[in-house]
Amino acid sequence: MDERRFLLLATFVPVAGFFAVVWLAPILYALGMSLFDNPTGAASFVGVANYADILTSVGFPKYLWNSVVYAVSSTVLSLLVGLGLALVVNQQVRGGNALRTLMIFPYLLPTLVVIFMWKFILDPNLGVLNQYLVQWGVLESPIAFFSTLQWAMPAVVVASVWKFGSFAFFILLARLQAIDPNLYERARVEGASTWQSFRDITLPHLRGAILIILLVRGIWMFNKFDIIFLSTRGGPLEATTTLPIRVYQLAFSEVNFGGATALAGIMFFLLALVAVVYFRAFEPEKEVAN
Amino acid sequence: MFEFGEGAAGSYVSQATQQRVKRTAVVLTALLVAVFVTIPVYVMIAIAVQSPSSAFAGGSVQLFVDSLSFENFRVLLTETSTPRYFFNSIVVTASSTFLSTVIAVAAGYGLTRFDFTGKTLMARAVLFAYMFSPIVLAIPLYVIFYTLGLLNSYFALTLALTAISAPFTIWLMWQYFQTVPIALEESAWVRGASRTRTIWDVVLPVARPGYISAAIFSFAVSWNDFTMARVVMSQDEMYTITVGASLFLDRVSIGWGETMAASLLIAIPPFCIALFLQNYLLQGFNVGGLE
Amino acid sequence: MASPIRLDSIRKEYSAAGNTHVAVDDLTLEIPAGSFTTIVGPSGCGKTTTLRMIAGLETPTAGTIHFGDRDVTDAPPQDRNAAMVFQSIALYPHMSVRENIGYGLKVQGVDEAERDRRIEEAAETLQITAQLDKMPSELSGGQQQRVALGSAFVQDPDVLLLDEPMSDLDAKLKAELRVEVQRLHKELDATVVYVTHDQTEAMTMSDHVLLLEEGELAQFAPPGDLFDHPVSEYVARFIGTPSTNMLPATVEATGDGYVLTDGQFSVPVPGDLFADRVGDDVTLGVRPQYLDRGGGSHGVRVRVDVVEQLGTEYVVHGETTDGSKIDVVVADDAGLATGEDFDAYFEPDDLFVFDDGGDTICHGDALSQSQPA
Amino acid sequence: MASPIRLDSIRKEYSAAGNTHVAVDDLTLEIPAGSFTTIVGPSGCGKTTTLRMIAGLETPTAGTIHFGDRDVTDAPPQDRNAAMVFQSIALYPHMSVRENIGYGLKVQGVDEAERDRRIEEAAETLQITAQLDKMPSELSGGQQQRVALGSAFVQDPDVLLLDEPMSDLDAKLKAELRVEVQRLHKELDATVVYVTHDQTEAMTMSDHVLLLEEGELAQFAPPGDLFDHPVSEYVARFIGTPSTNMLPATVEATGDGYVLTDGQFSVPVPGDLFADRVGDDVTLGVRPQYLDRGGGSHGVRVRVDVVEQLGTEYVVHGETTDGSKIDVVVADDAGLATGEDFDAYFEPDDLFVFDDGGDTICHGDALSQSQPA
Amino acid sequence: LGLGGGGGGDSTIQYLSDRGDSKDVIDDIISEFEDESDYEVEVTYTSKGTSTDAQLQKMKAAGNPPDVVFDTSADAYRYQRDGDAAPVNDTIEGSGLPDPVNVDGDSYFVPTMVEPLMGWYRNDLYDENPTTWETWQSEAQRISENEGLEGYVVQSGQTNNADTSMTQYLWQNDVNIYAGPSDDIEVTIDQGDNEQRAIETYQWVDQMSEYAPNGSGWEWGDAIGALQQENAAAIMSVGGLPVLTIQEARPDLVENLSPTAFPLPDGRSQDKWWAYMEGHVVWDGGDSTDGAKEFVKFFSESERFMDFVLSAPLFQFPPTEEGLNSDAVKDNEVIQQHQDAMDLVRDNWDAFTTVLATGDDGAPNIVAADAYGQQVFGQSTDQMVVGDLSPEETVSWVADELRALQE
Ligand SMILES: Nc1ncnc2c1ncn2[C@@H]1O[C@H](COP(=O)(O)OP(=O)(O)OP(=O)(O)O)[C@@H](O)[C@H]1O
Ligand SMILES: Nc1ncnc2c1ncn2[C@@H]1O[C@H](COP(=O)(O)OP(=O)(O)OP(=O)(O)O)[C@@H](O)[C@H]1O
Ligand SMILES: [Mg+2]
Ligand SMILES: [Mg+2]
Repeated sequence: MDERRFLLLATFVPVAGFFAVVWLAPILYALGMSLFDNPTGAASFVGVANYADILTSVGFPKYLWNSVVYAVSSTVLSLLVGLGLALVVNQQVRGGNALRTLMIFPYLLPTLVVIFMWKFILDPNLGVLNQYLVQWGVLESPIAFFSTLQWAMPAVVVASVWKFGSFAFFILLARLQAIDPNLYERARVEGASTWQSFRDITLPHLRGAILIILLVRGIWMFNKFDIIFLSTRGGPLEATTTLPIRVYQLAFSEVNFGGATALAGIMFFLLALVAVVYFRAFEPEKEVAN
Repeated sequence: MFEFGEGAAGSYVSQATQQRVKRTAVVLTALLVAVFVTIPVYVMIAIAVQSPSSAFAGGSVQLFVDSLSFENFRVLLTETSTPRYFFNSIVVTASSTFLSTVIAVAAGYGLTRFDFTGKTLMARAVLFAYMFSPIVLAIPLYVIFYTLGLLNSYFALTLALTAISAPFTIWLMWQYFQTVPIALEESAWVRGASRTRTIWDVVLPVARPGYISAAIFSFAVSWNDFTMARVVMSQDEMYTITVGASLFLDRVSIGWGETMAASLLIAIPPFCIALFLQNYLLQGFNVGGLE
Repeated sequence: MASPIRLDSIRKEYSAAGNTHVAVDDLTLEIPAGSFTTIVGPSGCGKTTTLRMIAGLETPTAGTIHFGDRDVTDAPPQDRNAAMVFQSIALYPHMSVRENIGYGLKVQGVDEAERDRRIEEAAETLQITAQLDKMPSELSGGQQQRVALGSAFVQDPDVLLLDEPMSDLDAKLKAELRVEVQRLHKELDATVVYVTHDQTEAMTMSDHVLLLEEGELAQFAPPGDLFDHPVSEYVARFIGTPSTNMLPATVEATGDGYVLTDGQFSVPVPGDLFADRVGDDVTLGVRPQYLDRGGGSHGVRVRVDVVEQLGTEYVVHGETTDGSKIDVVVADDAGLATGEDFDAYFEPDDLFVFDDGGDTICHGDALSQSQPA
Repeated sequence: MASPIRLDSIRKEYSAAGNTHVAVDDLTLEIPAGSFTTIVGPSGCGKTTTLRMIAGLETPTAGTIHFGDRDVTDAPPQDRNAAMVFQSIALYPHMSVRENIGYGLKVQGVDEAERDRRIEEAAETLQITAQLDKMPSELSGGQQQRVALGSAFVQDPDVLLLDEPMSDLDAKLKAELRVEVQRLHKELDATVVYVTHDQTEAMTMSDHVLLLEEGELAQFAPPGDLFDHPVSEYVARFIGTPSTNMLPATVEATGDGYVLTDGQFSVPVPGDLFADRVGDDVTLGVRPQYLDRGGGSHGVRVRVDVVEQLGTEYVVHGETTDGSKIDVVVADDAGLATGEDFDAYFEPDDLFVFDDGGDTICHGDALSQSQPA
Repeated sequence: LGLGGGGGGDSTIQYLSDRGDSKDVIDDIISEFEDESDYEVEVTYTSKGTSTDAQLQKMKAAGNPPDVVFDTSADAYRYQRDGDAAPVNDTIEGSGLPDPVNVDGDSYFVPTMVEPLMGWYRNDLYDENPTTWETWQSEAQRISENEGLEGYVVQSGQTNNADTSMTQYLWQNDVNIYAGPSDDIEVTIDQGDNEQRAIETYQWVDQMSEYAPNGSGWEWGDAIGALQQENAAAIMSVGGLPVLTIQEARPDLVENLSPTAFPLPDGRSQDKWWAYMEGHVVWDGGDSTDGAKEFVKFFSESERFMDFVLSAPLFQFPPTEEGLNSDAVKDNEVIQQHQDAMDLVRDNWDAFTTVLATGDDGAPNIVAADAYGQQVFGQSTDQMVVGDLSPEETVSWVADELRALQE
């Protein structure tokens, strides 16, 4: 066997095997379970009944809506924060390095710790934010951010943006630094204002990165479980019950594993649909595969 | 803290006002974000290093530390298995980081250097691998690991963690290898170096920023993980720090002080990485910047 | 030991997105052992591709490659004892200059003392001794280029392949290095194949020049031959600056014999070559250097467009009466202003005659016998 | 309206890592309105920096820049009505060729119909009409270069700045574009400043040449002057290929007057220039083209090293008896083999004389009167 | 779909527990047990609350169920219903332990501790212990308006804290949520007099929420935080949990806290007082079932048993009155400091009721167990306080939810 072939096998066989064991097998197993009633007990085959039940259940539209709101708002905000900051750091600001260090830190922190921090800050009783807002007279009494209907989702989103803003930041910063500075200079010589250069040069260059961030981060946030579970458990009054939270509830508190896996299958289908439309419309994998 | 570097290449001609407005806006944004990022961290530290009775004295939270106390850390280290949990975390994080990086390097190299049918399919498969909600994988994975007799092993947790991080690290290395000129390898081949040797002598050293940032990502995933550790590890002495902490933190005897102290300990490795490896990280992100 | 290189009906296709692109087509030639061969041609004509096939970095779609008697068509690059300087320089960014130059030797298992000896020798020749312990990123473009050359030369290869090794240098440095490369070639026992798009390099450095036209061989000959005896209009146009002037003419039979004429001039030509071409359109090629204001046997009227001083000479860009562009090199520009007319004379000796399809019918030496004494 | 450009004591420092590097130093010159000025000099001499200060992309550390009467030293680039072609081409990769060319007009608020008209006009001149709707990545290097030129020309600027706009092109394309650029300059009402490291371009295209030496002005003059009347050894060496030969000599007083001699030759020189230099070492500069094998008033013995064919001519690289390198351009190489000796003659007319410090003492015309009739 | 195979050997007992607090004692008991028998015990700790369920589901799914689970009596009954629990008659018979999960004469649960609900109020703000609905309301109002903090905490949301509180409020007003024997539980909360009483109860809770911090979904710790940070003057919690927690951060505050029973409407008496009963369930059909039974018996009879219970004194109490009066309890330092709380427990011992024992005559009630598992009552408070349902609507919402559980 020649060396080329050997390396080809050496690079792909382990990877393919690995994916087969830790991704494909569990996913197929889970999809299989979604066709059974009580799959972990006295399993009986029910076909797509679990799917039908989930899709027609009262809560489904609401959970879907929550998921979309959460995924979209946290992704878009992360993007905006990351973009703003990347533009700032790209301006050769002194202290930019410190800022970069600062930004990467939240990303590396475990969600558990992030939630501890934010719960502590936003807590109505121990929370520093409430303490100061009340002290300064902004609020009359503390707000329980994680447990009031209108604040719970924003609070979860803020914590998510805090943790994940740097993902967009780093990717965008790298792209910004890859733009040929002569393009800006040419634009200035041609008479373009700062805003025009941003619109006509910066944004088009960031397009690919922005699309990838929206897709990848969006999918991750849609599937995000721990940040919500650890902070609100989906409450209050299901205000933050997203589909993954619902999957957990179905699986572990309602012991409806067929339903849980069916819902996961539906989520997968939805994301795949979004992804396919996305692939068609923007061809972001050209970024990957070019 | 934030000032413009004067006279840098391509810096503006003094267009006084416009310049000043822009500068102010930039510095303000930077400050705002810095504050937004720093405050939670500061609060964590402030609570961690005060004894609970001084942190909460008088019914309000003391953010200005006037007396340092390591009481919280003492409780953690003597009354809980924190050291053991840390050890476990370090073991699985290190091995998963290593495995994920190796897989990413192998796959990334293969994908950029070999042409074969189904490459695009593979590109999409990697992206699609993100799309299945990880929480439902808990039960199937548990079943698989149980069947294989791998529960409560570092090995199984390493695999599971790698499963989460690998799609992204592969994508990253794939991108990165595209920026490593193939001419470097060809020049080594022409000089008589075998492909394998070329990988050691040329490809890996040149790709270092790439795989360091891939490593940092897998570190983040592993160190952050809660779900997979919960799936694989069921014995107390095998818990990772996140699982362990989540358990002892709901004890009656443990309060916010210890919680923040534990958080602070957990935050130390990420902090070191952010401090010392950020340049590599940025370079790693800079895929596409060199093409 | 320098090997001769033989290419037999080499063809290389690339398929991208379903389309097949033929980069090199039916190339057959033999490069003598120890010679210095230059491949030239416009961008995209297949120079690099040819070189890469010789190096073993690409496998030909069809045809065979021999080094001496050995068929290396399918041999991997590692087995060819070749050295190559890449168009992109391709220094290892993580190795010092010394390590870069010595890497090939290290791979071959040459011990360190010997390695250092050879590295230092090469560095001295290339005047980069002071840079030996720097990293590539600390070098200027010209120094990097020399490091790349050094690491190829140091290996004592049988075949030395150089892909535009001077494209990044300014004219002065280029001129200096040109001499160094030729000197090194003399010292080494290697067959050198040198790719360039700069035809001055090709003409001054090599024993043979291979000119490619869209992947096909246009001419393979010593540089003087290419200059003096181009086999086609394409070759005549590509080789030489300013480019060879092309004057349209027709073959006419006169009482005396045959002439090429455009109305102004009328150049007698031998019947054996032109008898059966009467009435055909042909093109006369004449180099700007061979046009003379002073006088000569045949002339064309030129209207001056722009005059450029080119060192000690001047290039007059102008138009003939029928509007084709024409360049004339003159020693001094006395009295030539834009819009002015003058006559440029040429000798049949210096002409090339091309047929409709651009192939050479004959060179000036074939015409000189037909001239009225 | 083309503006004259006046630079007064311009200085530009860069500080990097604590070190201050002076890129341009005390540069004073006036570029006439509507003229074509070329900046030349070796890599790193400050050409781009000077151009960028004129464009407004860098602010001088000291000194002032005027466009006509207007002080633009601190004006932003947007306010200068200049256009610039960058060394790196700098096409917007996400815009089509049409959008690239038209971007400056769009920013200036020119309406679409008018924009399209001007774009198409420029495209026609530059022969890229067929490429208008392609993306820059689909173009060859030469086409990209033409797009960059197009977008500068289309803006009808007062000042047109071109930074090595042809560095990426092969010799043939370069020659073609050179003519086009000159033609466009004639059509436009703009002051053109053109940076290049290729002195052939500088010599052929411009009204004035600015030669820089490590940031300082070496000479600013019409190209012919630079060639014929260099103000220093540096200028004489830099301008002209092959480079001017430098022959060491000493000033001696003889009974008749004064001579410059190295033992082989002895060139009489006027007393007014050399009387107080007796005993000094001087350098004689003589261009390779002015050395003649045939004969002349003074000669040096040359040992042949290498002979290069350069188009219709040959360059003989050799050494004089005292070991200094010497190049001779000859029309044919008949019988010149390596190691052979011959005599190369020159006329005092063609000499430059430089003092110890490299400054010009006089040119050949000053010597010719002293010659024995 | 269950896959067989793998996992712990025949002589390993897998023990699932959420008592991380008592880890040291448990480890001691296990090593004593291991010295005496051929079995090894492998403990999996989970955090309190729902994660035991998650772990159990995974283990069940893999065909690798635990052999012993530490859980509430309500959960034990659910396991029994699903056919997963093994009888532990040996341990119960003659031990004097309560036998809350007795089905057809077989015992399926070995209680180890009791955890009663209990309230704590600020004795420096409340003039006296306000025992009735009316006084609670007026006092809470006074404090909210005058003292700069809220008078009371109303819990709502999908938490155990909220669920137990709401259930207890209903009990205080004699609402019979369910009726019938174990095999025929009927939801009666919206029937007959119950409906009116339930509505009254929700009305009272709604009014009290005016004097409570806003928010829902609070766990036990959140309410305690409100007390600790002086955002509220009284909370309903479980046992001495609040003082144990507050002791650490605000030692100065502890002496201002006094225990109290849940508020009673005028004319009602304290006859049902929510108490968790937690203990061991042995899983049926595993390889180590016999060993598990042995272990459970050993555990209950261990000399360290009292240490286990008292590892969180005042929060956990022994499962028998005899244990309650034992020297170990009397000598416990923490308990001695809070005699008033201890008195409350002693005086109301007979009223302690698990949510499971809410069928006729205290028969096991599977619907109540399931409702607790999904925190239906906690959610009902949310529906009213956060979701703006009227008390009437809330009652019918709860009734619907409960009936849905029966399907
Ligand atoms: N890997 C490839 N895939 C597809 N087409 C290729 C590939 N490599 C080269 N080609 C095409 O083959 C033709 C010849 O390319 P080659 O690189 O040999 O040109 P070249 O003569 O070296 O040009 P240059 O002077 O620009 O370096 C070009 O049209 C090029 O686009
Ligand atoms: N932004 C900068 N920071 C520091 N030094 C610089 C900067 N730009 C240019 N220089 C230095 O200033 C000197 C002049 O540079 P400049 O770019 O003007 O050279 P150039 O004549 O255009 O050379 P080339 O022919 O290589 O383009 C060089 O030594 C260069 O290293
Ligand atoms: Mg090439
Ligand atoms: Mg430059």
